[in-house]
Amino acid sequence: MTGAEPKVTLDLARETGLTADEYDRITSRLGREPTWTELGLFSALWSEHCAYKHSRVFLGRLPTAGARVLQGPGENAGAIDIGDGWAVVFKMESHNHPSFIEPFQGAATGVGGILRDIFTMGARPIAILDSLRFGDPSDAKTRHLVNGVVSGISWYGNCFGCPTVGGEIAFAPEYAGNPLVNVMCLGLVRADRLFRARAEGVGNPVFYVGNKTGRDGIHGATMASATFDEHAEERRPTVQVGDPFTEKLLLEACLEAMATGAIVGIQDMGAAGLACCTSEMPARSGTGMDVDLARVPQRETGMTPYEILLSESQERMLLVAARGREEEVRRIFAKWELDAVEIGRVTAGGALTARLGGEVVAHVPVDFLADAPKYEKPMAPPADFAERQAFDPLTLPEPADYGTALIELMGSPTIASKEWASRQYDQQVGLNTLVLPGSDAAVLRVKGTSRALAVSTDGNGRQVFLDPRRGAAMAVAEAARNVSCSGGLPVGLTDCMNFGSPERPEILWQFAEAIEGIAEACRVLEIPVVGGNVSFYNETSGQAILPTPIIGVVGVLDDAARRATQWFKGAAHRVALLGPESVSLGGSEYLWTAHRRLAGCLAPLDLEVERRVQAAVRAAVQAGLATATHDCSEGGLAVALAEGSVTGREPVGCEATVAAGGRADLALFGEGPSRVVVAVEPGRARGFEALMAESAIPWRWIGTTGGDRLVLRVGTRAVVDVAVDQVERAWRGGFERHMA
Amino acid sequence: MRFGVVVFPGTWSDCDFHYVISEVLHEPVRYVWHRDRNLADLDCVILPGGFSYGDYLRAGAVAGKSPVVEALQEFVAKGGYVLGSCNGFQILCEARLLPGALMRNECLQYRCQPTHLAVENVETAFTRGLRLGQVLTMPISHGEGKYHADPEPLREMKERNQIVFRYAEADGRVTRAANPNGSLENIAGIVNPAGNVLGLMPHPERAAEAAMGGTDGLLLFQSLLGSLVEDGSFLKR
Amino acid sequence: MRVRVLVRLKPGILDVQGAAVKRALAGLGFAELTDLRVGKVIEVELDASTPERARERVGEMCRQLLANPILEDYTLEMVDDLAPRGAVR
Amino acid sequence: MRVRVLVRLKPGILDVQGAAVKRALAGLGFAELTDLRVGKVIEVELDASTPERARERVGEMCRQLLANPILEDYTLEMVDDLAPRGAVR
Ligand SMILES: Nc1ncnc2c1ncn2[C@@H]1O[C@H](COP(=O)(O)OP(=O)(O)O)[C@@H](O)[C@H]1O
Ligand SMILES: [Mg+2]
Repeated sequence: MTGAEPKVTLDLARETGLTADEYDRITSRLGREPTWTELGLFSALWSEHCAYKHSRVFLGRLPTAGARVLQGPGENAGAIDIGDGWAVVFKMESHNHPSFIEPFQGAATGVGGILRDIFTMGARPIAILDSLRFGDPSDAKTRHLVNGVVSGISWYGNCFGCPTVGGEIAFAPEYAGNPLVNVMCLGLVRADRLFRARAEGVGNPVFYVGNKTGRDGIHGATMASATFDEHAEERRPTVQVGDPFTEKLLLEACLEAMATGAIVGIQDMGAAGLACCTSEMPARSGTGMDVDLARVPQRETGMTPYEILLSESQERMLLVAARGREEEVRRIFAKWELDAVEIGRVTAGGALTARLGGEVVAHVPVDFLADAPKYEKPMAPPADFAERQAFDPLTLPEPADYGTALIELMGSPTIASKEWASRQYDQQVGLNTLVLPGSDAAVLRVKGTSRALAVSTDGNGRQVFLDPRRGAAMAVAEAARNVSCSGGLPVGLTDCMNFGSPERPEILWQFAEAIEGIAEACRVLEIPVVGGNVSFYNETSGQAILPTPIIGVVGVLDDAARRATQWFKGAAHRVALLGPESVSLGGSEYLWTAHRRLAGCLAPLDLEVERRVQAAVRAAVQAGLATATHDCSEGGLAVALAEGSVTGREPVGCEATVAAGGRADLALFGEGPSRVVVAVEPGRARGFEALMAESAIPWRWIGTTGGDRLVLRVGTRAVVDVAVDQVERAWRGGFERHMA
Repeated sequence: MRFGVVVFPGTWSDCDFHYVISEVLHEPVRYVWHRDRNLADLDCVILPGGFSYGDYLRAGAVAGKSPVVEALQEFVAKGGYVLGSCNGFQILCEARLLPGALMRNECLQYRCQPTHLAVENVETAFTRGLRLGQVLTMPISHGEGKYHADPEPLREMKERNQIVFRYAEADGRVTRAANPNGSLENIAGIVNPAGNVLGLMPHPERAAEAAMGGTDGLLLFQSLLGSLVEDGSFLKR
Repeated sequence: MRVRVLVRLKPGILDVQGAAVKRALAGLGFAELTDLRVGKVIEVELDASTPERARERVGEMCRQLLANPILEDYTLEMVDDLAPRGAVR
Repeated sequence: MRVRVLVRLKPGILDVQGAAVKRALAGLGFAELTDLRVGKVIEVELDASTPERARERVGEMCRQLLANPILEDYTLEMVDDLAPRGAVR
């Protein structure tokens, strides 16, 4: 084997991120020391990022089955049958570490990666959502990150030609040293034309397609599996650069080639690049692969086998074609001006054999590479867990003026309008977007059918921090509620689990609890999890981020015309509040904005009530009884009503009685699950009442729309009485003010 | 009337135009590959939006040299209709089928948002069905839409009534605040002197169905379809 | 043969990007800055028999594609070596 | 005092712009082209007592803002006159 390469020792293995136990396992299974190239394969494929070493034992708890599920976790993306012969394919991915190092390219390549996950399944991407978390925007470094990330997403998504239709941007100091960039993508494909990342058929040719391989991103997977420290700068040269134009060509060429029937299987070269594809694809099919690295198109000279296998250059795919149809494949890729080079064959015997010209540089069983050790590390709740929960927010003083408090909350960066970001994204290409960014969920029609899809991403790190299990369940409930408010029946879910280091017992505990919460919510709400992503090691110098599971829920509207948006449409509509009374200031946006506290208990979550409330909202929308529906999330009922008033094109005032008595801050700004504001035309009020009675949920009329003021009462006392214009200005300018 | 929708590597509004022409207007339409020079069967060629060749040098620069755009010169000379929207407008300017050039938005950011357009010329094939001063609503979606022309060409354009659309307020006033990209004199769309080549930054295909938020974009097509009827009888339809 | 092409906005055309960079630098305390303009540098390597011939062909590239004469000027410079000399990394 | 800053992608970093322009020029028949890279030129005019001082300050601007150290290298050149010499208009 290659003489110039370092001799592999335990110390060297440690440097690449493997443990002594793992190294032992490798030498005993191989019966020898691995070569330098083989060591590279193990270090990448057994990294946390690729192998889910610390999370696999927990992920098995998530419910993944359902009548509509065409593809659950384990492939490039999940797929759900939406009727009329169509399937929706979707997945969410994180690109947190690369985005911190180079915000523009990190976020851009994050978009590129998730797009490829979707079109390798045979689906044409129709929508992107971006879920972002940053530190305090009053900090210049954070603004630089926000700017870079948003413009990177904008550049890649716009140039590629997929609309960005939703997402969230939230701020908390815990993300200052480790921002989150999670991107979700949805695509459409005929249900019987799904492709998978398989290497079937011994003797079939293996093609490399797309951009040439350079030294970029080598050890990206390992980087995503380490925390940041003062040496982060030294890891910088591993940054990859995105090329959305080539990606667009790759999309068109792949879909065209797939349509010919000449493609057997296909996988995106994402984390751990060629190494990952050449081992995972045959491992899924019980085959092997024999590839000649010398044939891999290269951008740089003198690349070693190690570098070629581990490069994370973007916009590349590995595909297995049907033998005898090589010419067809070459012709289609040539039409799109792309490299398509046959680099090897599918083999029997279950081994990955990598050569450089004549010389074998790696020869390892693929099942072994694909089967990293699983860990069950110790876990324990954080020491101050009970103490934080014991805090009673009602020991804090009430605001001096509730109108001012509401206006401050509406203008706080997390709640204020994110138009500054969304207007930098194309939102309409493809002519599917029926509801643009700005409502509870985006709605996309499915052309050629009467149907539409609704989609939303949600996740509240403060709530998960205070109570991982309930907080994570609430994230599922909220994402599903957003979809239901738009009129969609939630049918599938993807998640992105952003946590600190799993090697710390309290972080692993947060993770395990969060998974339990998600699993429980999914079971009761009957939403299968069809894909997801785990991003550990989100910490800088020992300071972990808030534990942040981001949940993406996709729903189906059978009749695209029966949909709802969150803003009030006119005067004199009656306003109802659906759902339970109970709310809490624990972990609320208000508690942070007004008091800079992160403590307290979350409101209870009754998933059975949640399910019924969502069913009732959907029924109201489908019956055409609701002119607006909006769930209560950050900022509580007061913010939900204020958003109903000011987030539409024309502001519409509102007058409502939010509680019979008690502390007004709790009634106005307390947060709790399963609560939805619905506006109903006066003539439809009887019909609505009848529907609610059937639904067996708690609900009540609380007010009326109209006028140019927002008036909120507790009992008979008008605690808020402000001009809607003023609220609108605060909300529209609240975020942009920071970015100007 | 037969339409052709040009596809460059990196084009993305091609499918949207195709959809609107075939599914909303029910007119015959085919895709035209960028290497294709044969336009003989077409009455109107659409240059759609997107990022042709990634727009990596200047928006529309590389596409402006493509075989299909070369073939357009003759097609236009013979009176064929050409509509370039967004990247298509940029390509028409790069190919000198229209005067001027499009530069990076003054805000230095991409902009996707609804705009109002004041109609200033109703003599073109694409605007015959409109009223002078009428206000249309259509979205924009671009990073390089700031129109520029030197003073002399601008004077000539005005003399020949080549400015077709300007960004305006909802009530038709042409104001600085209504200008989304810093465009010279709020110019959003222009036509060649002969009136058969229209370039505009907004996306008419995104304003062709009520469900998509409006139908003002259809008016351009309906004007064009009517143009084929010599007496303009479509206006009475 | 190596030729360096500098493409810059014509005088009189507002350089918005340059102005933004200038503002940002002023904000960082570079008060001595009086002007700043941003353009493109395109470094071309080509086979040519003579430097004159190389210059001629690159000029042709500029006229056909690299610069838009409505907005931009260009200058050509012959360079021995386009590898960043004394580059700071 | 006038200083010209050339900002280029570091060797090894994919130059998507350069690759696309190169392909386009090849398509236009410039077969002699062997390599092409695209970068930025930033022309800075500033008050400084000496050329050394000017160079020092512009270097500082590069480190703080003009170049992205993760992706780009930069070189500084002193120029007498930044008006495009021999510019083609
Ligand atoms: N980064 C973003 N990109 C696109 N749209 C966004 C982004 N952030 C927020 N939005 C949109 O703004 C609206 C409000 O966001 P948010 O307050 O997070 O909603 P919710 O409370 O319903 O979760 C949603 O329609 C969302 O899709
Ligand atoms: Mg919501």
